[in-house]
Amino acid sequence: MDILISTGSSLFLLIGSFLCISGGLGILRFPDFYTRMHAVSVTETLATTMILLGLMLLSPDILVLLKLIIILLMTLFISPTASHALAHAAMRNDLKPELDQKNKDEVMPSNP
Amino acid sequence: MLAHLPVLQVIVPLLAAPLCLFLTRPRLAWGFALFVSALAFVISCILLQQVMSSGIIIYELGGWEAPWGIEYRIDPLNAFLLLIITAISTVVLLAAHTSIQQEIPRERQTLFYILYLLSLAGMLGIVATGDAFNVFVFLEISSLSAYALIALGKDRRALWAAYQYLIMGTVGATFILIGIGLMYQMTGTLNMDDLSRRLPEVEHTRTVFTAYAFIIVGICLKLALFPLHLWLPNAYAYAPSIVTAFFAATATKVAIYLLIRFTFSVFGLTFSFTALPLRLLFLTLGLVGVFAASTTAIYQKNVKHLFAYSSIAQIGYMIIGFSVSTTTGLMATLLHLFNHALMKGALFLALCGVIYRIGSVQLKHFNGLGYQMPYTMAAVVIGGLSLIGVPLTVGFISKWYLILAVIENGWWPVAVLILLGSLLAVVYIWRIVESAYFKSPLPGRGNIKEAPLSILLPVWLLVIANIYFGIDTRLSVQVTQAAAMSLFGVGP
Amino acid sequence: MGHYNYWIVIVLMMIGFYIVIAHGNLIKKIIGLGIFQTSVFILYISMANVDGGTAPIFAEGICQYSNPLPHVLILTAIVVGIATTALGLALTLRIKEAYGTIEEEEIQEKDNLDC
Amino acid sequence: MLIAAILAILVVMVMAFTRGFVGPTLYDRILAVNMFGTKTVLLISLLGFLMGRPEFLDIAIVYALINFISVIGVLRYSDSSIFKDRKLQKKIIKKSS
Amino acid sequence: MTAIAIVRLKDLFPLIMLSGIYSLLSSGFFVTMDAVDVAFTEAAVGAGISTLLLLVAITMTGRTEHPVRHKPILALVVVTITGGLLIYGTLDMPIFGSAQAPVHLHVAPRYINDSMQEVGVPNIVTSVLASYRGFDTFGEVVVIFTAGIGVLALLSVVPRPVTVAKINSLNHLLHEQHLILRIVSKTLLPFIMLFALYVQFHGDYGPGGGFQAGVIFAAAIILYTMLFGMITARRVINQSLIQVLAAIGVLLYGSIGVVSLLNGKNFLDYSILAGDPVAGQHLGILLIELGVGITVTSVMIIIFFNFAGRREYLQHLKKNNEGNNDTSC
Repeated sequence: MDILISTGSSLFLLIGSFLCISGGLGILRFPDFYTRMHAVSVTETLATTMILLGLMLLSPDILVLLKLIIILLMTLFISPTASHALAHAAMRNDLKPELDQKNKDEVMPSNP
Repeated sequence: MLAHLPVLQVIVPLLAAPLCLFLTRPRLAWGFALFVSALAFVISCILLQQVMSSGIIIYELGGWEAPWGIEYRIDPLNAFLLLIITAISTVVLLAAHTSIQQEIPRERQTLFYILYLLSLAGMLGIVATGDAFNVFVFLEISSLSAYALIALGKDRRALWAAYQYLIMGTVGATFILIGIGLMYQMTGTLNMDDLSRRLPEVEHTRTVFTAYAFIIVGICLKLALFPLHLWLPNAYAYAPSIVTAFFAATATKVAIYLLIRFTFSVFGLTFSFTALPLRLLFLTLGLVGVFAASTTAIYQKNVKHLFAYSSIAQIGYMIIGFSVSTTTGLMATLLHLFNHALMKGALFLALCGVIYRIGSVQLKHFNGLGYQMPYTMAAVVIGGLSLIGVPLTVGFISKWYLILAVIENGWWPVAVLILLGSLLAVVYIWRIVESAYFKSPLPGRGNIKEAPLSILLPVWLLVIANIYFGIDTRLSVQVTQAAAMSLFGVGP
Repeated sequence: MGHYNYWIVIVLMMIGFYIVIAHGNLIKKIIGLGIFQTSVFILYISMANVDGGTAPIFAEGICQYSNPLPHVLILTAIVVGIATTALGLALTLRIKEAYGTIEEEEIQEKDNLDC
Repeated sequence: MLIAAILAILVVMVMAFTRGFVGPTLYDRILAVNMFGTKTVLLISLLGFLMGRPEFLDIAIVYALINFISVIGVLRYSDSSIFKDRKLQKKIIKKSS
Repeated sequence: MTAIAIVRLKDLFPLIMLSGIYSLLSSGFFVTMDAVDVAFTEAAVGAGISTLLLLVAITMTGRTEHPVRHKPILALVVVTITGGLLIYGTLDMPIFGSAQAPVHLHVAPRYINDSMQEVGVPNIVTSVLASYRGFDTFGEVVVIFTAGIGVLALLSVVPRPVTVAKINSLNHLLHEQHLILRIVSKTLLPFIMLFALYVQFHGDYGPGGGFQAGVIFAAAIILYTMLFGMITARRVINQSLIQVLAAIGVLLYGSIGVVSLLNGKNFLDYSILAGDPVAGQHLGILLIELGVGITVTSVMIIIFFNFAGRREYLQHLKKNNEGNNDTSC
């Protein structure tokens, strides 16, 4: 049983780490804001879930488990919402998702 | 209840401040603040009397004994400082209502009194406590309220002055925090008394040396010692005049107190003056401060600026007395602390009256004022004479002891320089006297009445104190002597 | 080599301090002040650390705790820090309204004009 | 395994940090900060387990919350005129009144 | 980990985001250094509240920084001297992490060994904070209170009376912009508040306490304000009530001190509050933490409301003035 739990958690953690890294690569390597955001938000949710699941298997008592569940739920709520809001705001403020016109992306420090 | 006096001294104004928030009418808030301040004054009188008769009072907050809990430790030095602060605060508050009504919008007046009380409580806390970190906390209470108070000034430059003060003050406080941290790291304690016992074991280490340097620089920032004085003139000049009167008479005194406390009680004299060439450094800074600031004062067009620079010069005198570091020198510093509080309190309060009537303190507006506001200007003249150090005023007493101390030490040139510095004071005071009495009023100015009684009364209270303590020096000399002795009792 | 931690803290501290004195933008100064203070906090917390110790909350079977006192001091100092930041920002806002700028040099120029 | 996960997260934090550092747009920075925040949440939970004191998950919860609130704050205040979208606001006000 | 932060600071246009990251990083560092309470606070304050305040501030002041015209050589010299002095000072410090350092030998052992018997609270930080050095904490509450009053004195504006139509239009505007955000936040709000209460009363056993709880609670209300608009928030939370609460928190703390004073013990000696000294300590800590929580919550709200209110007021002024004096400052 113990072995099962520890292998399980290791597996989850491993997958989580891998997803994390791929998300990190995404944010670093993708060409424009929207694709970067895509990379981050997609991997992030799953990666967090995986890592937290891995930790849940390790948790020694019920309170810790509960807290982990709370964190997980909150992440599941918050992360997509934040991504949505971010994309929404970027869109409204005239940030076009075009690849060939990168120069347009510069945020203008316009202060009257 | 008598046993609890040390803590009551601080928490009475501290708890009165939030209570003040419930008093929406400014007049009520003023009355309450005045009452509280007077109460604090009474407490400090009793404390001083107790300390003088029965020695150091120790009060353990929370009932935990010293190095674990925080303790209040009242010796003659603190008791003396507490007395100065509460006395000045009470007198200044007497005049506050009239002046504040004119200078601050009505909806902010109550807030003003709250901040004033907090500032008062902060200063009292710094002075009363015997714990190094507690000093930092109360330092921040008093400084934060000071920034807000200064920013309440009418002129927009008040905001800028307050901001500069905030930056300088916070850097100073953070330096002190670093210093306290390093001290703590080497000794494992925060209690001043405990520190003074444990520091000698590690005093040769470079860490302690650094700690001392940081604390001194931090305090000097707060103190506005000569090269670090840049925030002071503007802060004093553009703050509401009541605030100027209060801070000019108390804030720098608290910083001097900290300097003395850390140098003499915590680090001990031998360490303080052997680790660094501090005596020489302070002496030079003090002297240069006196001359540079006095000379700048001569060229000021704004009388508040003028007196602010004169304050920096007076701080120079106190530092000279401090650098002599004999009993007499320290006595001179402490006497000057007391006396300077009286003179600057009187002078700035008088200016408060002038602002109330003519709305400006430009020197050119003083023309002919000597005949229109005779009592106020007479007060200014007497205060100015005291600043110069004419006999029969308090200024004379402290200068006398200062020169005595310097000569005792065989520093003849310094004594001559101090006298020369006083001559500079003659020049800038003369400029005010000249325009007030020997120039005709600016054309187009209507008839100006004397300042209202509520301002005039505290002004003359301070002026009379100026003369009284200039003639009858028993009280001040006795107390300062006891304080200086007690400091040297701790030292070598 | 046992002090490398302190050295990093000091470098951070000095960067914060440099921002405070060298930059002219008032908001930037306040950020710098924050960094300066936070670095001092790190200094305190570093000195509280004990090798092999854990957080100072009682638990069964643990005998080596970190020193709680610096933690307490820094809790207080953090509060003081946020109070200062808030007040400083409030002042900055008022300065912006009164002067129309938050650059140190421009404010000083305007002041000189006033005099 | 915990250590491996921590290392992975640290690497990702560095990546996110680089993105926040490089920009180029404001939103990239916000995105980076957001990602940084969630990774810190994970990091703290992992550290808690590593040190054997998993009670400290409270801190992770606070992180998650604060992270959310500050991202919202950034977005909310990025509506102000310095990020220019006054046109839209005016349009909506007109429509509703 | 801290090394990353150094790189960040070379950036010339980092402003708020990166200072938020710095805060996160340093609190991460605090966790690794076992200072959980501090990490907690730093996360909530540095990354949360102060970032928000800075944000609101830059929306009013503009976010471009003008290049500095004078040469910063003097500043560099000052910084180098200070830093050099500090490094010089570290040379004699005890080795990092050494258990033999004087710090760990003098005052602290008593806290670690005896506080369980004397105060009866598992979290040593809480017992030192609230009992052994309770007066420092009292000072800290007063500092926060001072900041609140100071901000009030500097920024407060009398809110303009608003018409129902205006509220509706604003509501509509916000609703259109932030629909999803509003729904998610509304769902989360009660949980955040619940969590704040948990932190408040669990501070004896785990990391947390009045200050952290206050900040979280205030953050919840700030979140609400941001998404539902100042006007709605003002109607939910009465401004003068909040001010009174700020004062009440301080007074609660102080009055507990006074109670022990009246009972013949020293100021803030809680052991008198119940028959058994340890129970008294526990009760005292609970009550003062409550006082801290109340003050911190209300002061944070006061500060934020006044910042945001000022912003609104300025926008209003600007709208009125548009056309006649746009450029003059």
